Amino acid sequence: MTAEIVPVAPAVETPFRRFVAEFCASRLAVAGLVGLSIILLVAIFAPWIAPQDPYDLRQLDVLDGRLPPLSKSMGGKTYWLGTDDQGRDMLSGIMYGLRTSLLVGVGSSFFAMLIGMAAGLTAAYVGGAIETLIMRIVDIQLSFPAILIALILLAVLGQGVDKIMIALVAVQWAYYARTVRGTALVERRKEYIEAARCLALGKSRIVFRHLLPNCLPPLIVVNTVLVAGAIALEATLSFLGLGLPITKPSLGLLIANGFAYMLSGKYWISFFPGVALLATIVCINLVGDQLRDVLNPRLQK
Amino acid sequence: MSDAPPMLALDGISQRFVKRLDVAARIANLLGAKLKDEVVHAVDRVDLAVRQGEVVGLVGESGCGKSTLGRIAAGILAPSEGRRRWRGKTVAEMPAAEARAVELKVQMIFQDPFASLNPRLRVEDIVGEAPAVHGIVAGGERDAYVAELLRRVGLDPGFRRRYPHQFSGGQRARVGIARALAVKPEFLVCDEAVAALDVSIQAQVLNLFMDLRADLGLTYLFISHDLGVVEHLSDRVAIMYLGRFVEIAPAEEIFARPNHPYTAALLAGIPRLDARKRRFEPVKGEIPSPLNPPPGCHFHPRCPHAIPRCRVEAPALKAIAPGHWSACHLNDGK
Amino acid sequence: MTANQPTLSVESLRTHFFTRAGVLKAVDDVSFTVSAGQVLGLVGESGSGKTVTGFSVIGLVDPPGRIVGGRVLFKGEDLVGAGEERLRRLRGDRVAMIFQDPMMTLNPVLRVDTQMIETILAHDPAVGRSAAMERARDALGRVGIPSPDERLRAYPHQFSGGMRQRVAIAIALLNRPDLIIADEPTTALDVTIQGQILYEVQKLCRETGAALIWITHDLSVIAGLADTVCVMYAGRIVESGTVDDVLDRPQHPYTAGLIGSVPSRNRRGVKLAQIPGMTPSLLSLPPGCAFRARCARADDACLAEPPLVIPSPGRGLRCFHPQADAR
Amino acid sequence: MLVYLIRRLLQSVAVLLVMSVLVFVGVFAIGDPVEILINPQADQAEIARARAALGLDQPLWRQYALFVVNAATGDLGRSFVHNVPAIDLILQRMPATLELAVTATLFGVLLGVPLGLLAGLRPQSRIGKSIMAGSILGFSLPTFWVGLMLIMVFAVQLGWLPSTGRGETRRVLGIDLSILTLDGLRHIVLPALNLALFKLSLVIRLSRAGTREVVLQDYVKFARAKGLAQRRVVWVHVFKNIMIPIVTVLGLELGSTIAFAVVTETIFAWPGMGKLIIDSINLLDRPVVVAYLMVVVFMFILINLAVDLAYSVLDPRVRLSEVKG
Repeated sequence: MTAEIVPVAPAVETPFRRFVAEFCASRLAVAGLVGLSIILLVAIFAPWIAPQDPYDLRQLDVLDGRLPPLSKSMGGKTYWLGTDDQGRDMLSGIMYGLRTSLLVGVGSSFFAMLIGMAAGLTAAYVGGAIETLIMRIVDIQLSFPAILIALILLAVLGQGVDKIMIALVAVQWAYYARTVRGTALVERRKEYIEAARCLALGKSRIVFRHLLPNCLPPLIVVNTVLVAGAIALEATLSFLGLGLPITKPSLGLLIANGFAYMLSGKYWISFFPGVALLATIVCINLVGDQLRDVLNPRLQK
Repeated sequence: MSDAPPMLALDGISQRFVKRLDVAARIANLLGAKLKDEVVHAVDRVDLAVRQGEVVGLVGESGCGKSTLGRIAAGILAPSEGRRRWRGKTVAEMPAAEARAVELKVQMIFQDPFASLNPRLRVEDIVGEAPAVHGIVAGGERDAYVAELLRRVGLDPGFRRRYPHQFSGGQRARVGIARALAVKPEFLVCDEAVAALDVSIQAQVLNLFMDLRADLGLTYLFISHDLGVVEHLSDRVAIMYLGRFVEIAPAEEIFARPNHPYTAALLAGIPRLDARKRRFEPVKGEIPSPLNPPPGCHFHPRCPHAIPRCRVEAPALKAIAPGHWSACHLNDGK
Repeated sequence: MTANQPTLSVESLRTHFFTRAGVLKAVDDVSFTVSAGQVLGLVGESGSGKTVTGFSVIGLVDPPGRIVGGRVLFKGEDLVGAGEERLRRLRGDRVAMIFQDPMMTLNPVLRVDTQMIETILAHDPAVGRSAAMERARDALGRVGIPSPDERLRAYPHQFSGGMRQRVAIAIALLNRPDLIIADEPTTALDVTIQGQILYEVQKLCRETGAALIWITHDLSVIAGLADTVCVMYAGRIVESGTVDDVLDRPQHPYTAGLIGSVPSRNRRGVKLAQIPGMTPSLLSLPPGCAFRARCARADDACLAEPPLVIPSPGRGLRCFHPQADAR
Repeated sequence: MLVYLIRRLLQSVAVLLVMSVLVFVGVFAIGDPVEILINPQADQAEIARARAALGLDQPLWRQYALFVVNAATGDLGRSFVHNVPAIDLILQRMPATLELAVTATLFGVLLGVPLGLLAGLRPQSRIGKSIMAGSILGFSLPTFWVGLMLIMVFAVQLGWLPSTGRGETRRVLGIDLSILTLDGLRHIVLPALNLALFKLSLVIRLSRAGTREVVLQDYVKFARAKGLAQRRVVWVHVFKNIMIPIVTVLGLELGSTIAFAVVTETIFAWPGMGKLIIDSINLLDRPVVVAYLMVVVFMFILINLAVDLAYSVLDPRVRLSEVKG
């Protein structure tokens, strides 16, 4: 025989639609998302939309150096945001710099996430001495400020895109590891994991199909914060002269480049790259902030 | 019938959770602090045998170790001591394939209808994953198999592509039951399986358990703090207090003639529909911490009939009538 | 104040929640009264609106919830229109509340004495600290907490769940309230501890003569404790009356179904008389009787809203097809 | 409590040892200082002599062992460049950095906690949303760029405040302080503001998040049900609970402020430890770098220890569970 069929509650809304609706409840967050999309597009398509190639020395004219915004070049072109000391169009420089900054920030956060996720999951699922070891390292590392660790590493490694990414990954993996382990420990104790074990499912199946997907939401939030942090940290290190080489100018380097001209009132060489950097970080943080509120189970009733 | 070994037997099962002193604590000890390892005896030398087709109820208050014992019975937790036997054979000594088959024969139904279902899987995957992995059902037949299981537990198979959060608490409990049934178990361990449900939904699920028992010939270990529920469903009832069994007897017997003072206190304490404007007369005292249980009989500080012997010697379970076992020194005087 | 004026009289109370997904009518046209020395049981399953009813009485409904209609007459004074300062003066003084989860109701970083004394001083600063401490010690003693002096200086986490609930009850009783609202205070506790709490509460109500509203999902607790009972379903009271009337002669099919769902001694191993289906979402309540979809007696008449009828003195019912005598 | 203290002390010593190895080995990899210090025309013998004089001819582990033994007596080596004990160089610069960091942190806390509390109590109000928007901005502004902008606006364009140095200092208990003179105050305003902006935003966000979670707790509702005044509910029941995470983070933040002062000191030419370390890295002055790191690590450990103690004082759950054990 069969038990009587119980009607299922009408699906009022899917989880995705609810997520979208809650996210859109904040106009600021939507603005941040739109801004971020534009910045990403500019960074990706910089070589096609920038007025000039700032790396191509043949396109530069030193006589055009340090022109204020909206000046005309010798060739009749308009420098919307002025030029730097080498006569480089600031607008183009910023577009290319954005590309470098985003590449370094997003790229290093991605690798840091992979390493941190593996370490955190291992610690949570294996436990014992391995967990103690991993978490001690994480604890120690997290009790020291990121900039200090990056500073030392760069002092040791030297300059270069790869070097700075290594430094950023080394700084950030611990945040991911701590987040993943924290969530995984909570999820691991839940009954659905016990149920999976009771059904004699394999260990890797339990970890990757049952445990991992449920650890992702807090990771997404941490990820936005850390991408913004990585971009800011890279800019700071480049500004201090320890980050990227002159041949690969990121936003931080552009700003540092303008520092010398600041006191003589030529503000635009530092100001506009700074605005671009600020806009990028603000947009990421706006999105991340709303994600944090929407995905936080403790604030949901 | 009585010669056959019990379906599932737990012999001398103990479960200890130990928190050892770390270096810092040992140094503190050198300085004069008197710290010891923290040992929790969650389950303390318990024997339990469940016969085929039987429903055994396991009753106790929070911290008495009933959930731990349930997890040991279901094979999720390995006991610190003791043997788990399936139809007479010790599971730990079986070859891997046979042990895995036994693992599937014993399934568990969980308490929390929210936490017990993976929120990121569709119902068809929650129910269909294990039978597909273990080759119980072929790939092409999985859909029909899941639909049949859902119908069996009273859910519309049309909703098998939905996620758990789209169901109510009672429906989730049904999904959990379908998931367990999917690997064709013979023995179900139900750990507070209806405790989180509303009264009207609880009745539906209890009825479903009774139907499944009748249709599939399932055997149950039914764990609950709710005496009413256990009384309704069980053939035999075991009462647990701080890691030990204090009384085991057929259900009718134990509710009619409770022997152990703790059982009597429990029965007196439960509110009943037919008892109006009664004066509640409670048993004294708190449930002691399992970290630091009282010596002798664990119940003696709260027991109205305690004698000096109860303070020093832990009473053993003794038969006081056919099938009726109780662990109380007072029975020796009779 | 006249002699037989009830302590609390709730009339057509409506509390709605204005959520993004729509208006949720948590409490919809609820009326009941409770007098000094009386125990009223408010019974319902989760989502029936019983807890919101309790909070509405003392004006503690958080946004997006709002009382949108009806009156809450406490000793003749309407609290729905009362200002926040007036409500604050009543809360904890004349009307006390006990919460469900004893692990969560006491502030973890404040000592028990602090949490008790502030309750006295908030309403009568003239008492003075030492006199307040004396009263706090007394109150702990009265709810059966051994060595109250020592316990006063402890923090909540040093108490067990049952002990914390006793502390919460002692706090509720500190200012000798006229009305106590207890929201599932024993649900989170063990059976033997629940028995102890029920015993204390019964004793204290008899001693102080306070009116008590006991909110619970457990009909059996109500059977042993209450004088009158209101059964809530989907934000409405569907049946009310004395405990004997309602439990022995339920007329609403929901009440009857609920009673049939409770496993009891006489019906071992027999299938329970379950109610089919499930509680409807309060967001999308169809018009008419909310129980219609689960009711065996429902017909086209039930498409209209059942009005409140008084089948006999002291009883209330919302049903077009009452059962003459169930059981 | 005793166990807790012992555990923390053991951990601190372990961290100190591990960090000393890492720092030492790490810094060893920075270029060869001899190449900078010695005249490029110098012959092999001269270079070897210089190496021996600096102790660089010894194997790494012996250099480390010597370093640890000396460090225990307070000797962290001599600066290659300045030829004075490295520790003296650092201690001489430390008050300036500490003054800056403490001023900035105080500024962040005293302003941030009330603002965060307000935003947490009224998350949907206009003021709550404005505070949050402001804090996101402050959180996102890169410190070094804000420093530049401050200089540009207040020093270059308006000419109100000086942009470099400490100004006039006054000696108190053997320590030079800027905040005690008017000129010094004028000098510290911009760098302190620059350094505080990020702290301020962080404290606001922490307090707001804490408040939002605490106000949902049953004990807050119970406090209201007891008839307590709103003032008492907020400043006793809510405030005490949010202070626990805030104090923890603040201690750590004081540490990171000291580290982050590197940036601010560079921009404002503030003569603190941060400027020293950047200069030393560029000059490959190995003993100074090592000494700086060891001093900072030591300060961090002290701060962490203080935070843990403060935490256990604030949170009775931690304090008592350890006492009982």
